Amino acid sequence: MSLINLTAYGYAGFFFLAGIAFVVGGLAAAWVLRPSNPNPTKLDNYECGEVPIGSAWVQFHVGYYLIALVFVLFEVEVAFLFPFAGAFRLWADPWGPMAAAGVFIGILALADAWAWRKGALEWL
Amino acid sequence: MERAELLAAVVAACPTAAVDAAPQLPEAKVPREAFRPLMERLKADPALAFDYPMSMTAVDWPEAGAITCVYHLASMAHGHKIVVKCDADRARPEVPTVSDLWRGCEWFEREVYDLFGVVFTDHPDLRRIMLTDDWVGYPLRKDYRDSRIAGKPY
Amino acid sequence: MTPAPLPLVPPPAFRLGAFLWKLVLTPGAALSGTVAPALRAALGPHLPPAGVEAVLALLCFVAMSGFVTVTALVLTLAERKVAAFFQNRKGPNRVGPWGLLQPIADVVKLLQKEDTVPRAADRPVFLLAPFMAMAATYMVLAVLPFDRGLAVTDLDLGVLYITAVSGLGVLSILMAGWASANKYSLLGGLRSAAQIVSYELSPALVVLSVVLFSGTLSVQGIVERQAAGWNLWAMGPMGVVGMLIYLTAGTAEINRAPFDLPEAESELTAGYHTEYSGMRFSMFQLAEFMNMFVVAALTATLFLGGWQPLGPLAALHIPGYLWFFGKSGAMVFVIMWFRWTFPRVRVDQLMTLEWKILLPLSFLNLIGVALWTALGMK
Amino acid sequence: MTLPALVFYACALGALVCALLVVSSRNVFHSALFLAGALASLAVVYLLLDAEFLAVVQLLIYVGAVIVLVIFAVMLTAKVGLSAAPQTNRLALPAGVGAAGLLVVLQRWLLATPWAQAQASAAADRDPLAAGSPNLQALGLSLFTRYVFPLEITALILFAALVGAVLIARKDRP
Amino acid sequence: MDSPAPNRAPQAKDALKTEEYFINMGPQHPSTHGVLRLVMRLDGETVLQVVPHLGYIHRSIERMCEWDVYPQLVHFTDRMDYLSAMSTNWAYVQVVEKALGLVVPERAEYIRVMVAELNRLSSHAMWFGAYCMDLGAASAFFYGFRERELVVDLFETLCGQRLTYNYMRIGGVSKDLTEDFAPRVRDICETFKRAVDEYERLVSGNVIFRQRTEGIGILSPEKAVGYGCGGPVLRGSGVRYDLRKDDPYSVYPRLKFDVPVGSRGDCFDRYRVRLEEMRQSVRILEQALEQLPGGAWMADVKAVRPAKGEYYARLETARGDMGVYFVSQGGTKPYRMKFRTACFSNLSCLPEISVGWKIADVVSILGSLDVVIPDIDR
Amino acid sequence: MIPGISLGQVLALSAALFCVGLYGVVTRRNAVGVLMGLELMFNAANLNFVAFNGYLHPLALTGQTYVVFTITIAAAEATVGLALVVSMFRARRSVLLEHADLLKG
Repeated sequence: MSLINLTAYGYAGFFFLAGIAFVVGGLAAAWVLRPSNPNPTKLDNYECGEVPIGSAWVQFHVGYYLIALVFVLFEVEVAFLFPFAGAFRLWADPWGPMAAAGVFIGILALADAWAWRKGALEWL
Repeated sequence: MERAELLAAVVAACPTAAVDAAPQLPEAKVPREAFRPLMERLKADPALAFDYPMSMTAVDWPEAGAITCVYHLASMAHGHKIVVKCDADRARPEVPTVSDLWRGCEWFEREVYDLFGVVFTDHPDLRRIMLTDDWVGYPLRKDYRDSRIAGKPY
Repeated sequence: MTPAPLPLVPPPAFRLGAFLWKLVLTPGAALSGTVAPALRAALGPHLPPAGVEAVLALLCFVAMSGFVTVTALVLTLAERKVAAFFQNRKGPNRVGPWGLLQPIADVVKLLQKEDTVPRAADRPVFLLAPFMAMAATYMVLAVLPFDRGLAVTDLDLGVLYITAVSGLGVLSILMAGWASANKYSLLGGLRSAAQIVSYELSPALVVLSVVLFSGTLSVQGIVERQAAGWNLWAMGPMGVVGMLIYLTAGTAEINRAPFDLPEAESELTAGYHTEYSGMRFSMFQLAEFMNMFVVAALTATLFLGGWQPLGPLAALHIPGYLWFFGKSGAMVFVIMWFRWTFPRVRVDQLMTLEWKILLPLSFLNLIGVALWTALGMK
Repeated sequence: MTLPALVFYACALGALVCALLVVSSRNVFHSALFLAGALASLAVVYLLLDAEFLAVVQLLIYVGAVIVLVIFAVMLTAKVGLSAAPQTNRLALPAGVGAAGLLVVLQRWLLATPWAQAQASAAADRDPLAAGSPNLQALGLSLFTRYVFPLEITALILFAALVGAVLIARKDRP
Repeated sequence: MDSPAPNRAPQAKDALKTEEYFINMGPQHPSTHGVLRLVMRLDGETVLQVVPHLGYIHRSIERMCEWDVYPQLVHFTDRMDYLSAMSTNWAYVQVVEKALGLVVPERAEYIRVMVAELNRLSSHAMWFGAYCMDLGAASAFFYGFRERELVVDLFETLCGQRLTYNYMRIGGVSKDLTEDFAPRVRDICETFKRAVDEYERLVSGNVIFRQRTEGIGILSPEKAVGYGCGGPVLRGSGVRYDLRKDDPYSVYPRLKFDVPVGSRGDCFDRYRVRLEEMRQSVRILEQALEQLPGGAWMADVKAVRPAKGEYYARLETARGDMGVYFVSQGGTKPYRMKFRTACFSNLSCLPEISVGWKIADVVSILGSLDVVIPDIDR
Repeated sequence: MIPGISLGQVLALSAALFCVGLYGVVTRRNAVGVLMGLELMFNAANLNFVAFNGYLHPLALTGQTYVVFTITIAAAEATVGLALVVSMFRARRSVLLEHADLLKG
């Protein structure tokens, strides 16, 4: 038998479907009421009333990517720290793990400081 | 600087200028060859120091066969003003640009180009400014007729 | 002639109030952790366990959808009324008394709007994006603790789950931004994604500090731990700092002003949902409103004791869900207050705020909480 | 069939279909979205396998972070996402055959192994550190005591990855 | 375009070159305040080039003026800078009066000064609201409008119009002041004194507002003069030049007021100059009310046939240097009429000062230039 | 462990994912696509760890601990890999791998 309460997660997973069902409901209601008179101009992309210059799918600036890159590494760090935080009160003597976590955070703080200095955190 | 002094200085700088102190603002009319040097002098000479482009436009004179470009300049430091005029040939209107001296003239000249068809030589960005790029004709010329408004202004 | 003495009958308004109060108290007592067991007991003999759970899940869905709809309606009206309050005007006041029916009129209008999909758009992705937005929001709503025992589900990893799932919303924004084939949308979507992911970090760290302090990840557990004192002060100065970080970063994570750059109308017209219309657009809007409520509710849950009453006021026996809604409402008001008073920050300033101020601050806060907890454990 | 089994089959199917679409879709952006779907399905499988922390971390890191990174990379190199040219190289057929062959071999091998026997002898080697604690607490207890060294190494790897990635991504023409 | 180097924003530093792309802001865009189109060439979010496209509402007013007799032309001027139409009216009638050698009754001059200053107040108040709106502070919009409403109401009783006043006449004004004019102006003065202080309190100190305006879009004094900028844009750059003092007209020499100037020429300086100008306008109004003489409000104008010649006159509108130039052939209609409007010149510096900033800053810079599109297009 | 599902079935899923990922890695012309195939393979491996842990040592967490580390490594791999893709795109204006002949000189 399961060690964890699958039912609880079942509800959470079900609510993913529930959200979708909600949108389906809303769109269905709108589908009954809404008009549909498309015309070529209406289906153009909005660009302040002008014909768009070039495709929108242009190649973007690397700055966005750098932000996401630093973010991924910090997200991993957060994922590591959650077990630490969860188990914190279970340790009779938390100083050892705290030191471990401190070193862990410290190394990544160095990484952050490096990225900061390198300007990876500068926006575009 | 008083009117007379001002115009004297202009004549000193450009002997071919026809000056006139009578009208509302002191006025100097210069031939096209002398135009650009005079303007440079007006800007650079510290005694004149015309640094402010008050206004710039053109007037069409079909009978005279000319489009007169009219420059109103002012000096912040001295507080004096002057009108400089330069005729462009109506058939082939060309006037040297002064947009490098007064950046504000860049758009003024574009407007004159747009509505009168005067070509400002060496202008960095001479495109129509008000009308669409494919507009035919120069609406502020006296002989401009548009089928949409012809004969009936309103 | 002296006027007749006033009869000692309470004025009608008071009687109405008392009646409503009773009406509120009754379901509160009934719902607190008793509905689900009662239903399980009642249905158990007739249905297989899976069937019971299916019925319960369906009920949860219906109840939550009702809740979402009502909350969205109330919040749209509240937003406009709050805006009006800050702007010296009356706000909606034509439809129904005091404009109370205005949101209904809005819904009717939105329902009648044509649903356009740009020709150049990546059609399937364009159509799917609102579903994703709403699904992510619903998944967070599943663990909100309205009262003791009154939540759709209580996960062992509750707050970690919230952190993870609220990150899914960014996918919908990227989908919408990409699929619209519009420059404003794409730029808005990219900005939004960068913003959301950045502002996921410091709330996560603040949540971590609360977890560390409470010793549990269950949302209900965190609220239970605050019976003695709300985390706001139980955690010492770190509580206040943590709450401020959480509220600020939360506001940014849900793209609300002053951090509403993705849809900054003075720059990008409407950001990633520029091309959306009618109901599809309103689903984004709805998700945004619900996210605002979620951030407010989580702030209340993590720091203000959730459904726990304020110490001395416990004697009043005000039902927990009223506390919850009261605190969440107050936080919602604060978030709206932000929106209607601050100018919008610029995108690089926004990133600077997160990466150079909030993130280091929340790390320090976490360390502070760890020390505080370790010292308090002895 | 039990409900968990049903969920497992559904997720396995979802993950497989999404994975196939990841490698076959012409639009890289779509591929990234399908990858998100496949990884999310796997998260559910983790959950079924009693790894609730991993399931949530899968959502947090893969779906919430790595996919965003992938999508940003797609957008940075966006023109490719639009090309109508085939996204597979000329190795498609041999690779397909090879992969399918490998799959068949693996499946035969896997299904021939007497797993039931192994399961029957499943070790009841309860981790003393994790005794009676939920999944995440147990992980925390072991990560920050027994696995401290790998943990710090991981931090260093992350550091190195950050430095490397930032340097590479920022570097101008080679 | 010459080198934009001196005006580059500090953030845009190293050569992370990616593909540049174009984005349209306008003609239908929330922050272009009308139908202006800016084509921006971007690298990421950094603006490499801005190309304004004008003329979307070009009505050829200058040509239309050639078809009408002089007294009929006043209403055209209403439709240029419609936010300070009193000043544009005045600019036109002033030049014709000069051409005619007409002496305007003193009362009319005082009335003109008062309505022009009132109009300056209303225009700046509206600008304040719109600028804050551009920066995302939606509420401030209503604060600006609240005060503007008083002025507009007053004008409505004065001349029947709220926006296009058509109040000035060649030789005076169309109607005398109403009975309640003086008390209402005093009331407006008091209100504005409080209002400007309130604006300062609400906005000037706001951190986000300061970050969005300070050091952004710096226009050096030399550039400002060279571009022919006028009004608050010129003075924001530190050039103490106000036509009311430096090229005096009407009864301004009899009125005491200061000319506020900025020091750096950034958006914040332009903002401060406008707020300070509102205070000065109140001062002028109070003095003008004190000095207001009785008598006629309209000169005895026989026929408007300016002598053959060319005339130029200018005055200070709310936006700057408005000049009117016309050529008369001695008839009842002008041969050529040219309006040199403040916004045309003020906008011309935009391409230069917005290079190197972010999209959001372009909005801020454009807002700080306070352009009225019909005034540009004419 | 999942009631009604044997370890073999879970491993079969893992093997299938691995093969699909492998196919993607070999055939994709687009470097981002290759990385996505790699992610699939990583996840197949993770699934193996979790499955063995769940079925054979349900009370210990060794496998899961391992997976926490592999997820980390995978994330690091993804960041560096995608950074390479971005860098390559800058250099070659293409992310097609046949254009990635930087080492050929």
